[in-house]
Amino acid sequence: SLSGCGLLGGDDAGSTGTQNTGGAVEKSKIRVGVLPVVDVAPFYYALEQGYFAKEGLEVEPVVVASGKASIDGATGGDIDIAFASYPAPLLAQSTKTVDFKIVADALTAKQGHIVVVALPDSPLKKATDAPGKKIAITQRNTMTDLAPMSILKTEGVDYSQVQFVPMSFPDMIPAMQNHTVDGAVVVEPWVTTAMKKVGAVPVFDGASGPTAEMPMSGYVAVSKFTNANPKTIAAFQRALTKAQSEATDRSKIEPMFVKYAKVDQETAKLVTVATYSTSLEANRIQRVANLMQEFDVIKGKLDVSAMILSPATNK
Amino acid sequence: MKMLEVRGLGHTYRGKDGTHTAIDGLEFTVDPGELVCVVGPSGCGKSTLLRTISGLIKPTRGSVSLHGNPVDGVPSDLSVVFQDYSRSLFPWLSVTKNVEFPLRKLTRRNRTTRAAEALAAVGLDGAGRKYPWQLSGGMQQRVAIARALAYRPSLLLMDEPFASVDAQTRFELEDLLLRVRREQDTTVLLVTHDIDESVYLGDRVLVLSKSPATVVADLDVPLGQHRDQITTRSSDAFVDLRARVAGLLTSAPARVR
Amino acid sequence: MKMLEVRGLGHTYRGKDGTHTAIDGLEFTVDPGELVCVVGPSGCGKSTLLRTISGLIKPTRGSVSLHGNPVDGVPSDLSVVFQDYSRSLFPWLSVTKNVEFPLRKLTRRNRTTRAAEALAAVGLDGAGRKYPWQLSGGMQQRVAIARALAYRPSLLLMDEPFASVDAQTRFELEDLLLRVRREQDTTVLLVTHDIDESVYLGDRVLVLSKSPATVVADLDVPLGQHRDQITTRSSDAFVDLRARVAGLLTSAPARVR
Amino acid sequence: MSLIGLACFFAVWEVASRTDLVPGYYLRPPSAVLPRVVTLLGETGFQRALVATVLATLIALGIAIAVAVPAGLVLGSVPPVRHAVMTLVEFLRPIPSVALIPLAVVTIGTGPDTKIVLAVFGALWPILFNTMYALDEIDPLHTETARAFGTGGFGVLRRVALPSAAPFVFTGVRLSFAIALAVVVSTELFSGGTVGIGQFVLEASAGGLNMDDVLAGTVIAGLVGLGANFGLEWLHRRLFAWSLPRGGER
Amino acid sequence: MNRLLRFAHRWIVFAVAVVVWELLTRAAAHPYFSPPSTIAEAAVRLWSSDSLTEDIVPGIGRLLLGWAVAAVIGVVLGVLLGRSNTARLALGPVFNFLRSIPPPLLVPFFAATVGITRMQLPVIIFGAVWPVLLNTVDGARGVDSTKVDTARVFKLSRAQWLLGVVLPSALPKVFAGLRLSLSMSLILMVISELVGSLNGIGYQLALAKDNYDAPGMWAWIVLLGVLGYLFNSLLLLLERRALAWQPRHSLEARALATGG
Ligand SMILES: Nc1ncnc2c1ncn2[C@@H]1O[C@H](COP(=O)(O)OP(=O)(O)OP(=O)(O)O)[C@@H](O)[C@H]1O
Ligand SMILES: Nc1ncnc2c1ncn2[C@@H]1O[C@H](COP(=O)(O)OP(=O)(O)OP(=O)(O)O)[C@@H](O)[C@H]1O
Ligand SMILES: [Mg+2]
Ligand SMILES: [Mg+2]
Repeated sequence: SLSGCGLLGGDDAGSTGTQNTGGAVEKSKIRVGVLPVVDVAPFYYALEQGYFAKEGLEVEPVVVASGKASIDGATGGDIDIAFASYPAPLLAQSTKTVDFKIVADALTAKQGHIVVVALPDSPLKKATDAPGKKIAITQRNTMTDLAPMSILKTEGVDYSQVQFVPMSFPDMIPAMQNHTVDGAVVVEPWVTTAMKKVGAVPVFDGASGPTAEMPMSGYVAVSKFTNANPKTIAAFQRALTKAQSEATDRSKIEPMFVKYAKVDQETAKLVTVATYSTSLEANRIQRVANLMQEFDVIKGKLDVSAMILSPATNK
Repeated sequence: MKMLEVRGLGHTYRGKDGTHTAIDGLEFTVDPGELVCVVGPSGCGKSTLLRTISGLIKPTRGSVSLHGNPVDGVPSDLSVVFQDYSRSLFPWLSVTKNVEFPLRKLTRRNRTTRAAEALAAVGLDGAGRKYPWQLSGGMQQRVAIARALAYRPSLLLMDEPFASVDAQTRFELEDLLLRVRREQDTTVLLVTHDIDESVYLGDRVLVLSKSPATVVADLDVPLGQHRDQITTRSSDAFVDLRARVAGLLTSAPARVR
Repeated sequence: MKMLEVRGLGHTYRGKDGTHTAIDGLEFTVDPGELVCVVGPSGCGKSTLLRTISGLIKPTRGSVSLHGNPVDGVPSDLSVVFQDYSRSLFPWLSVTKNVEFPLRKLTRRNRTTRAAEALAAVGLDGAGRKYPWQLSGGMQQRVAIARALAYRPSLLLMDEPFASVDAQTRFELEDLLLRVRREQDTTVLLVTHDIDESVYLGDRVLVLSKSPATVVADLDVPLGQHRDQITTRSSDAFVDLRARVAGLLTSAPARVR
Repeated sequence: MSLIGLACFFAVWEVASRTDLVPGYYLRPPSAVLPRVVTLLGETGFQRALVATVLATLIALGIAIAVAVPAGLVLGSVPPVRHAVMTLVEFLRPIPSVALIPLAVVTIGTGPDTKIVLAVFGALWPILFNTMYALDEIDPLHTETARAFGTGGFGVLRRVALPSAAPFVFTGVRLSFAIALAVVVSTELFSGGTVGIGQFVLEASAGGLNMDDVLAGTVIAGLVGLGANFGLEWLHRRLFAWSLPRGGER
Repeated sequence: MNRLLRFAHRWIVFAVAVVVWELLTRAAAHPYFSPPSTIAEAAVRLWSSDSLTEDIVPGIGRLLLGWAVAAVIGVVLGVLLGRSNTARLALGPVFNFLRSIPPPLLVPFFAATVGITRMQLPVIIFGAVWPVLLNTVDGARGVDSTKVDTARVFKLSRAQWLLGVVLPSALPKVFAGLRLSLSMSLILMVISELVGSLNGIGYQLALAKDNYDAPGMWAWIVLLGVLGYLFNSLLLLLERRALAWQPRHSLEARALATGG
């Protein structure tokens, strides 16, 4: 195939680790779909520290554009383990598009990680102003609209009257400035950037009340892959968990933000670091499914526990 | 066996705004090796006749046979010098390449010699590497003639081939044509507006009526095989015939006011 | 005042693969109302001469003046019949529209009459609504002539304008040109390959040498204003002049083998 | 001379981002972007991305030419085939490559094949259409001449139709290059997975207002197209000198 | 009867393609590739009157307006660039530079100038102008030299020269550009609705895609095909009128071309 051409694919970019322990895992070379976001900082840390290599894995990070693309890659078998924001794989599971297993939890929101912001001169000052306003989000049916809707609903605000306008994070800032939107739902490091660059102020936090401590993202794989490669998965889980647990140390994780999420040095110092989970619990992730169900994104019931492939059950 | 048999040939052009019958009920034959000149008023259908004979358009009535076989599609061994010579040359090919164009069955070497010979014969030795649009009108016309001759066809159709060259060159080209015909035994059907030329060149002269063209007269030219620009043209038989052809042509009512 | 003055005129075409000097050091003048015929071997530079006079190409040497003013750009009140007549007609316009096209300064009504008259004069009354590509070669050439005449220029340049029409039509068009010239006092410069025609039409005949063209002879034609196809052509003066022009032309070495 | 226009363009941009007309931190001025372009071109990581994108574009263009020119010749010269196939073609044409990205990713994968296939799909049409229209414009006398000299249908296609259509086909190729480049970069941007300018921009815009990098990537894409166009125009002048305008300048 | 045959001739390949697609997708049962019958059901559901007024009509309005503006700009600039060496030298590089920038990378420019929610129309115009422009330049440059000379000799007015000579000679090529631009406008309409838009076919397409609603996504894609086919047919009618003078449209030429 054409991808055999090194110049085209640049496939030697970033592959690390050759200390193969030999025969321990079913598949030692795996491709992991990741996004340039802060959620995957521990993954890169593990990669740089050689944690995967120690487990006998040769991990190739494939930087994709969105969780959806990551999921598509996993569905097609091109990517073995896909990082994604939870809504995408849960939605895919609910439509029976493909059978996913969640192999690791990545990031859990805490206060200040996902925030609805607006400029000081915007008519959007508090949650109750939201109806009729234009608010920038990344895409429909992601945490950026589900979380604020949930909060608005709890506060009794008519969330259906909010106009959610999809665009990318960088575009949200000038969009607020030239008043094409009244506010934006941003996730770190964009919360910090928006405040620093144009003096945006928080309107309400997206990880509070019903969405406090909400799981944001995780790593998934199709069941066909997990069934065939249980040891590979376990090895991945061990290496990642090690890195996740070390991620509480800011000095270890900040350089990853700069290097892989392209956050500039000063912003990196200021960003709110959310919780990098070290365990995989069905009941926590079930909250995301329930949230999606509540807003009719998922039709019918989705049992997340069937999707969990925790290190414990996988041993 | 006749080389060419034209029987009840008629063609009607159809357009959105009506039809136009260009030729109607043409009847004549040409023997192998014969050189027949066709004369007739402007717009009477001479080019149309050549197009039907070469199989480029399908006549609406009647038939054309070559060697007894009805023409259906373009016959092989045929070459044509189109009236619109400048448009019939390929602008993306040099002069030499234009002449070589039909000679693809020859080896590369033969092709080059054949083209060079033909170009030299029409007096264009030096122009081979130029492009058609770098040539004067008369030079372009001579390229078209060279191309037709280099092909060495058994049937050569020429539509006013010498219209754009000067008198002197014209004489030389006429003699070239006679020589080629003699040496290669080519059958030639040549449309011309020059009455003198039709008599000088032809074994026969076919006079067509005005549109729709029919054959008004089919005159034998008893001037023998060997002709010469000075003696032949001053012979009595020549002057006589010329007058007869002119008379037949002018008898058609004048159209220019 | 001379209508047209050509002084030391030369033109060299430049191409990627060398240059070609088409004309060199041409010198002649034309009086108002004069009809001058230009003859010369094929490819000697006659069309190039007409192009420089009409300001379409800038000569590399020498100058052209009209009414004493040096030509820079296309002079007004000029019309040209191009040698490449079929390409000079606009295929998207009907024949009538083609003739009317340059007459923009006239009212719609006058334009229509002018075009209809011109078309009738060249014998194309019926063809006005056709498109150029629906006409025969000779008919297209006559459309180009009609267009040039309908424009009523004070200087008319014609490049082998009668090459594609039959002898009878040619005579009629020649007489048409003489009449128009007389009635409208047009100055005409006409390139032709027909020696008889040059003598029959011209007040003067300009004989050019082969490429690069220079003026070999500038002959007066003492045949008077009123000419007639039969009597003029059989007059001694005519036969004499014809022979002289032919002699001047053939003295150039033959190039066709 | 030919760079004056471009200089003016950058000057307008500079002035716009220096004044309050547009947010200067977002639409960075060329004085900030162009130096970044230069440094980027010196970085091996970026060079790799640039080469990957350009190579994918060229491969896609090559495939598109290889498919569209013969197809255009057939569709343009055999009306029954044209009538039968054009309905389907007209249906397919307006489908955006971007909409097909997920389908391509699940079937072909995230590798370079995906962007090449999608770019071919986008780049086919200008070449196909220009070939077909160029055939309609062939001087009928050229075809007749070739046929009169015993050239068969295929010979006429190859020896007359192709050369006389070539200059306009070439214009189609110039259009298609830009489209192929756009699709390749968009696929990198919307799907990711392979290195390239698109992915570079994707990463640059992920973490902060790295607009210098984003715009530098944009400018480089434009420069790639500009360079390709110069090359193609040069080729055009060399190959098709016969078709260039002659004589009358007006 | 003849009409029926012609109709069959035009649609047979299309019909076969649909049937093959149906059989293939039924056999493969891939979650992303829906059979036409399922797509048809989704289409009936989705192209309801609601989305007709909210998504389809506004998008089409922008599409047609954008295309028309692009066509006018393309033809005018194309003629200018085609006939003036100065203009071509000065503007050519800028246009070739701009032309090569992938539309998604232009979002920052449009977002900074016209605003991200209002950029749909400019994006369509910006992207659709190039095929018309380049093809017009080609056509305008290619005016036969004898015709250029003819126009100069007869001292045609500027308008006559441009409208009466350059434009008609370039027209066949312009039409090739117009047809390319039309489908390009449709594509750009979709792309421009992916960000900063609250409705439109592109918005709905992206939504269906993100929701793993494969039949829905296909239904929107099919709608694009239908629209493209319809607009193209209308444009062809216009073209046939505008180019009626061409020999190829004559009955004679058509008979010749079909081997008659
Ligand atoms: N494509 C066409 N469509 C319609 N009518 C045509 C077409 N070609 C030729 N004609 C008509 O057919 C008649 C004969 O044309 P043709 O070209 O055969 O004449 P010709 O004898 O060669 O004339 P000339 O000596 O002027 O070249 C003319 O009246 C012309 O108008
Ligand atoms: N565009 C051009 N580029 C280069 N050379 C040219 C060009 N046009 C004409 N020539 C050359 O200039 C010379 C004169 O050409 P021109 O057309 O003026 O001849 P002419 O006297 O009109 O010939 P004819 O009687 O055959 O029409 C020819 O040798 C020709 O090859
Ligand atoms: Mg004829
Ligand atoms: Mg000439």
